[in-house]
Amino acid sequence: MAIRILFLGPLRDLAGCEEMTAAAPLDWAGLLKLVGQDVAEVLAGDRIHLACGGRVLANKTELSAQDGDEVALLPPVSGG
Amino acid sequence: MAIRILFLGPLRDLAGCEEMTAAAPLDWAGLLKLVGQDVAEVLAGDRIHLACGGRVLANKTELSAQDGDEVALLPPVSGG
Amino acid sequence: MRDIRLLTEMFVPGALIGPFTNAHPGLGGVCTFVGEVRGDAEVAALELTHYEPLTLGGMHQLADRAEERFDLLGLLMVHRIGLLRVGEPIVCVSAAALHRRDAIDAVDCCMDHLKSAAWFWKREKRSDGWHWIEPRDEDHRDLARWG
Amino acid sequence: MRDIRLLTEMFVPGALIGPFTNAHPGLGGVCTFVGEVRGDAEVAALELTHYEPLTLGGMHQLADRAEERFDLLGLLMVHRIGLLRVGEPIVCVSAAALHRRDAIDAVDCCMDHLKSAAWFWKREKRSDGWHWIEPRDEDHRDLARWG
Repeated sequence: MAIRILFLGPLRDLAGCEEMTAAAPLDWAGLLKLVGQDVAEVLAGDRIHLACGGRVLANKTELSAQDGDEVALLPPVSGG
Repeated sequence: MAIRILFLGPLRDLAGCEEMTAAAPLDWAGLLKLVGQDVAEVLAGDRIHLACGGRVLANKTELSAQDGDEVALLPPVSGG
Repeated sequence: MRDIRLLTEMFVPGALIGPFTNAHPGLGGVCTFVGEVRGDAEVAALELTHYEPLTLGGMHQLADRAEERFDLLGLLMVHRIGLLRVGEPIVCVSAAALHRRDAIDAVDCCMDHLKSAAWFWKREKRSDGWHWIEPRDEDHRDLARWG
Repeated sequence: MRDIRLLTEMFVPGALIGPFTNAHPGLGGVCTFVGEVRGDAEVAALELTHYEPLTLGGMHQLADRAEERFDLLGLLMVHRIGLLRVGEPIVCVSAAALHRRDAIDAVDCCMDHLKSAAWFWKREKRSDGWHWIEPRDEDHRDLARWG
């Protein structure tokens, strides 16, 4: 098993795909390199949240994804 | 025709009746005399409104009821 | 669409809200409040009286102000009078709007006014007889929010 | 009673509110907000996506906070996902309480959070393709009211 990276909402347009796969382990620096420059730029800003293993990270730069983890990039939401 | 005086809500308990009749014309001083001391006391306070001919008076002491008018004593409301 | 009614008989809010909502195609949101006679072991019944020459006119004036203040597509305001039992609806206010803020605030505002600034008087029957109910201080504070 | 659901198919709010209300005998009031896909000549459809591992859990956390903050007898929170047409309900929040203030504020608070603090993303199909919708500044201001 590897790490699944998901692009939610409008990020999937920016990433050009809905998901990608990465080899474990994956940290913040590794993620920024993987996702391409456009996504990396907005990801570095404070409007994108990061979830790993079903939990939103309080500090996304502390990402430490292991084999089998799902990493989700969560842009600003709009429901209701 | 005379003037009908109505006691709304809790005022009907205080007045001991739901309505009474008065000879026209009727002004504020006349009303106070007519309704009995208990009602007159609360009526003089600012929690009781007065309607005459279907309109709430901005200044109840300016009451000037004519033959056929209905005068309503309106205590604090509670709906909903 | 404006629908203002005084009802002397038990009503079913859902039977009003469905048609009210459907009457406003294109709406963004509908907010509805239904007030019922609260269950209380002490209370056997509630009686609502009003002053007919003022009541319905006053509700229309309240609707005028709500429609002026909020951007509404429709406003429904239904109030019971007469004798009510626990569980029966007393009041139903519903507002349809393009945006939720207008719908929610309109309902909130109308309820505050119906509670302590409309021509209704309420008394409840307890084991020791009838008791008149006055608005609570909280009701007056709520009302004061709308200036 | 707490009833939190994510629905993938069209729903009829009235069919939820009736049973929800009846499940709380003794209540004083029920407030309900229903949000629908707003009619707009430009918009052909709306699509709501979510992040499944977070969405329902997040709605329950929101319900926890609402139940802590307001004195509620029951809370219903239903949100659509998937493809929706104009006029279809997107969201329905209903709160039952002894007093109207708790019911109205709980609905208001939950709607503000669902609008701009729950894990949903919304885009609409216009003649020139799909457009993502972000919360308006007003939505953020509304949310900030709850601290």
